[in-house]
Amino acid sequence: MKDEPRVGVFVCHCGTNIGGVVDVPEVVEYAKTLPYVVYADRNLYTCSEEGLNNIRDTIKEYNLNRVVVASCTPRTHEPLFRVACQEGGLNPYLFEMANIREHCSWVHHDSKEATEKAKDIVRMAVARSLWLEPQEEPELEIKDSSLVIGGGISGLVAAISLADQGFKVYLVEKEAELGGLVRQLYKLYPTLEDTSEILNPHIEEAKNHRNIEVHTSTTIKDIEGYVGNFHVTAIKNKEQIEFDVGTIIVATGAWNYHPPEGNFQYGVLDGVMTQLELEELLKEGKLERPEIIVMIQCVGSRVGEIWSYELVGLFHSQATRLLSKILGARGSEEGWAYCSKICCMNAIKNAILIKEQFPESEVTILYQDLRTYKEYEDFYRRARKLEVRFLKYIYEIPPEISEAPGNKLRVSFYDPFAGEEMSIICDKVALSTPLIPSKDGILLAKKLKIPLDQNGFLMEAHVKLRPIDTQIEGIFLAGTAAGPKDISESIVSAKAAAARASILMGNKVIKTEALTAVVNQDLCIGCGLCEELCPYGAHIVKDGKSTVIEALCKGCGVCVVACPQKAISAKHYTDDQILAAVKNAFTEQLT
Amino acid sequence: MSKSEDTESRTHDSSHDTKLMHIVAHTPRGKGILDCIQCGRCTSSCPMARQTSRYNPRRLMEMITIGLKEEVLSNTPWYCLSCFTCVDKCPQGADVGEVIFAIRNIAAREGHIPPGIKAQGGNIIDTGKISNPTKSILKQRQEMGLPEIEPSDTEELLKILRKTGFDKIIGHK
Amino acid sequence: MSVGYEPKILGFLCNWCSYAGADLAGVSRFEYPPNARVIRVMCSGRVDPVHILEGFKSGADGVLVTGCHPGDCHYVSGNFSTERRVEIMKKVVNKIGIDPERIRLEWVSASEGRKYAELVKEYTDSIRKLGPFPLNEISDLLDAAIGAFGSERVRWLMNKQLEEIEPEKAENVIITSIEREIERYQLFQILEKGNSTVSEMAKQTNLPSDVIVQHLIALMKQGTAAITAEAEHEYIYTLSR
Amino acid sequence: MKDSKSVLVVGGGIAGIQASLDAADRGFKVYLVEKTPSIGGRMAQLDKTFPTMDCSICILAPKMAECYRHSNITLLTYSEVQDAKGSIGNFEVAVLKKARHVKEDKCVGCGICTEKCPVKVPNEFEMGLADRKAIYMPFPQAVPRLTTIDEENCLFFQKGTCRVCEKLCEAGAIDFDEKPEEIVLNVDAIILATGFDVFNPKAITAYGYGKYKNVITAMELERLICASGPTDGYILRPSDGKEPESVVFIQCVGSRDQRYNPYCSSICCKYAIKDAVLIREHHPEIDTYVFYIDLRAFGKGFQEFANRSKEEYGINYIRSNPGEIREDPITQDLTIWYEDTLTRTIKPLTVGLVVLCTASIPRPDNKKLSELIGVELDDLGFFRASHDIDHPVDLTVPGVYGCGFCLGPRVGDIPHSVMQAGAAVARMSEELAGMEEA
Repeated sequence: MKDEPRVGVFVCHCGTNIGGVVDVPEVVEYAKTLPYVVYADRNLYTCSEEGLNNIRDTIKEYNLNRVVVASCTPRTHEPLFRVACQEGGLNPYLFEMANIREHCSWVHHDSKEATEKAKDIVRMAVARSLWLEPQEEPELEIKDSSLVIGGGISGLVAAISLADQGFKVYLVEKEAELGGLVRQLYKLYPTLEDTSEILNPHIEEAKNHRNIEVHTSTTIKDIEGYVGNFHVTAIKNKEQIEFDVGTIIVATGAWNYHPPEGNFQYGVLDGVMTQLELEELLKEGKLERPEIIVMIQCVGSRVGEIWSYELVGLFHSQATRLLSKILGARGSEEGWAYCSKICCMNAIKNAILIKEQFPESEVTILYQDLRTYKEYEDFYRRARKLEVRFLKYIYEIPPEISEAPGNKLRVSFYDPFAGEEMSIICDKVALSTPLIPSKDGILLAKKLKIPLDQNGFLMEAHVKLRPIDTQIEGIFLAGTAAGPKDISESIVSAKAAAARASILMGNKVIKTEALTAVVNQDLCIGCGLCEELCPYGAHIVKDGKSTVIEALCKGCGVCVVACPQKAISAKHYTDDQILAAVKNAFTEQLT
Repeated sequence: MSKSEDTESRTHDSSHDTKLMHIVAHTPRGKGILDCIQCGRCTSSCPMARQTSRYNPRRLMEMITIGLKEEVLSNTPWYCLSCFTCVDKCPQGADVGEVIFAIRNIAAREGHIPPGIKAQGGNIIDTGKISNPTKSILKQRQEMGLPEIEPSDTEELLKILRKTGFDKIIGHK
Repeated sequence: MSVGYEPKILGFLCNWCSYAGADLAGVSRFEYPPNARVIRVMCSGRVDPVHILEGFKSGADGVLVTGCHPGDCHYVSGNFSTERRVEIMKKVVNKIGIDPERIRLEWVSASEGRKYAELVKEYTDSIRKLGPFPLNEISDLLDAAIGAFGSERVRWLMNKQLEEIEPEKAENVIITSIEREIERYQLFQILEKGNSTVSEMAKQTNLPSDVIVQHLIALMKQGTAAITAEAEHEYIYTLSR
Repeated sequence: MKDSKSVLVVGGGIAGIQASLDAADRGFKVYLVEKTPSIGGRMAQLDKTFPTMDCSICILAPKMAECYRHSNITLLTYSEVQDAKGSIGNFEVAVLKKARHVKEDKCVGCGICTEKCPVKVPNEFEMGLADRKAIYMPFPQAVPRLTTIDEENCLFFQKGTCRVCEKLCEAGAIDFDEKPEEIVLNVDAIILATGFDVFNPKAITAYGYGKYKNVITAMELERLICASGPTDGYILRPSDGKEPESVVFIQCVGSRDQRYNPYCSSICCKYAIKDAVLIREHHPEIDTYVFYIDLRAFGKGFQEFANRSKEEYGINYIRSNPGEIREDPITQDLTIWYEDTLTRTIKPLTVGLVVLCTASIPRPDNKKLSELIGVELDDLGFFRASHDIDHPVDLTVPGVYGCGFCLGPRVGDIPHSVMQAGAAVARMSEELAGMEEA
């Protein structure tokens, strides 16, 4: 305790909610007996205007430097009382709450027992309050420029959105051309527009936007810093370029899986190709006459691998394994457990294109489950009306492909709906292969300390409610880098990433967490355990000492408990503060 | 599930006719074949399918789709009672009962009418009734003092049947 | 068991799930016994083993730590750290004569008001059956454990991911090492009170003399203890200042 | 951007909440209009969210509280849009604030009034599986945390008697004389987030919903398995309050159906898997069956979750759309006739509880809003995007955007709704910035 504490205690009746069970006057009298308590009184509703004014005035009148309110849960009312303290001239972190409603009067019926417990709770709060220290919420400046990594549809859309909102954008693409994987597509479902009709205007807009600096044939070499102030080093045509940005949008996209040679006769028999290769033929007009075509879904996806969600967390140790899996994808037997989500619609799209061009063609789609979600169900129906044949195969008995006389292919499979084995003699077989994580995504994730999911896609900060944010503040995800998406979904995610980044940059400063960890530099030996444990990358060990990047720290305190030297403490949750409450939980040990 | 567990399975190679689906789809009553997504609601609610494993309307639709012409045009479609429960229940509007009429028509045209059905057709031409009372029933009626059954007036009916070639389709002499 | 004995429970509740769950128990008016005193921390990962042991020293008969369910942690993985620490602690305290049931880790989500109420009730009953914490009997050992769990070595062992060793083996190594550290703290405490000999220390701690000698050698290597005199065939050990 | 820009957000579910927070953080003055007494929407009713099994209200409640506290957000709950005119940059919207007869600045949310109110009404939040009073808090985590008097059921408004709540309220918050109030807002843009309704499966008579007590909808089950729901999370049959030996989920009830809703609702397969797993987790003795046509476990983590549900939790998956359900009048068990389309066998299955996974359908409010604001609806009754691929959150009137399920099932999950909310805010910021420049 640095200063002589002068504690004021305000006990709330909350109408009869507390007062009906707990003997409030008795608690007030008890509070008066506690050391350092210079004021204690009660209110009918402390949270009312009257109650709040009372706090404000009493702080001044009694020269209080600690305030304890014994009422309801801090989870709803702490912010309110903190404001009252601030208005009374007290740092809001010198306020402490004793929850004698949710944790006492509402759950205990015996008045005597509840009153005793309420006294204990007040004592614990007073004890803790003695050790409280003022805290500040530091402000951090945010540079109003952004780095967008990846020049595919997601990167383009995100960049243009930010640029339209007036922010400077550096758009970095490793290839010589913008457009990414989408460039290889012919038409887009469900509208069957030419890809170029959607893609080209975005490319042109990005190239000509006065707020966008496009860097093609450029790779990211290094990114240092943190939210608001990232320093980026990139290599453009062997030359090093550098710039500073406030936010980063990762739009590194995904790769299309190629089956290993021989798998489904891919690379062995002519006429066996991936769905994307078939689409390229369509695009180039190389399908010249009606043909018999069989499409096989889920080649390389939905492979029966099981994994547990409990493992979701820090996957960097697995990054190497995932990398080798991706890089070896062209030669390994492994596939992917997940559903790539877009392949059903994509196959249907190509089937429709073929049938519309050559109604005499025979197109058969072999599927496991047909996943034409949302209104795409209509798209499925449209294909059926065009007499595209849909047949199911089961996972355990995958279709087999062999040569047939006359330069044809035979696809043999088991149809569970009919209970018959059958085969189709055809001209071409298209294998619907999944979108898989890109190498660039994984390497970048390692660089930026963004965790990967089990499949190697970049992980969101929260899969439900923060699907665009990463665990690293100021870095956002757009498009398929985070998992398979179709064009429309990618555009939505890219716009959303732009929105999240624009919030930071638009506000120019952010208030960072006051309750961060602090390292005592004299005690730290730079062992690195904190750096290893921190889920946010907030600890950085440099020159044998760890420092906390306040902008990244969320104040969980995991590092505090781990530090072998006890060099780390958590603001507002110091050992002294917690132990004061512990020691006073059952008996008075205030001094 | 594996193949070996499935007793019904057979091997087809060139015996299937992939054109069948298109042919059926282009008949007036057969276009529902393209709507079927094999959900199984028709079979789940078909009164006949609960009686015999030989009849399964959903499977019949699949057989048309994969072109197992021989089986499709065999006895199977004639099990249908034409109650149209399947039509009422089908979520996709695939009109299964209608498709069954379509394949019966194709079967008839190609001469695949089961003898029993032909006999019924003959009865209609001869007497205006699908089936006629047996001798024992006639005897019972007599014993109970019921009047004799009057023959139906089939003149108008016969005109239609001849004009449409019904007698030729069923091979009536 | 003493008549009319009411167990005292100390609870550590994480702010995001468990404290909210306890709030919901209140909002829903689920009654439970008034035996628990709770401390709110931002994350169960902030609960230091030392806090738990200090709880016993301050009169708690049982300590309840609650956090978010696996996968729900507001801080991604804080509850996994807690789980590991509590698991190890329970095994260690068992060896020094504290029933591991006196430390309990449970997951309570913000929607599990009923579960929280039931938990407090059930845990209070369970501690009531165990009887009061034997504070007088093991107060020295408890102090040694508090020292040990605050020590550099134990904190390192409790938190470092030992990827090279199989998890089960690693846990054994960790638990044995912590036990050794507690023994060392016991000796340290004796020496803090004044000079002592191996046989005196053996009498006070019930540890075999060879174990004591090993610890003393280690303490001397660290420069923490030294031999300062000799008496009746024995050395006298002193704490180096 | 000038800090004077403002936006009206219609609908206080997760999409509307996220849009409000993003817009408010971006510097917009936000008016969030919600027609029920509390924000929270469908997500507040869910027990867990798939596939991570996060407790739904736990992750939602902090966002709700943030909306309440945000200095840029004005919450207008129990309010409805009455009229709208103008165009981007200058919309004039009239909002009717219904009389809740409880003063927002006085009510402390203690709930004493709800305890003593003598009128019991089926609780909408609990899908009618429990009762609430005529003065009520919609659910414990409601935001704003205050009660509302439901005039249609209140004894005072119906018969002129009672006023018990007024006598008991120590805070003096009850105000029987309160009148509805029309507020006119001037906003630069509008974001619609009206969410979805649940298809009433009574229409499909063969399944017996409404006739057989033990045939329930998935939304009802969601409340049954929720730890803070009417049965404290125990799976109990409505007919006798006993635990069923087996539970069946039937997919595509009213969706993928040309007669009702031709589209796929996108979420049902996934929540059925989740609910089946939850049931097996809590009650390993209950057998669970999922009847499906195509198991649509697409999206991040879902296929893996489906695999796990099968292999670790032993959920039985049957590929079939059953024909009919019959009730045993004595035991009230239910017999389902189905064909397993993969083995082509037709058989009955008798179970204790049937859960119908019903279609998610457009809210009727969409029609009114489309007329007031001039945005088009698609053939299904959802808001039409101005371009399916390129402008997925722009509606057909400039300055009006949509997010969440009111745009149609789309990807139909919470993360995508959250993304759409962000996208709507981005589009609004782009277009308003463009206007300022011009």
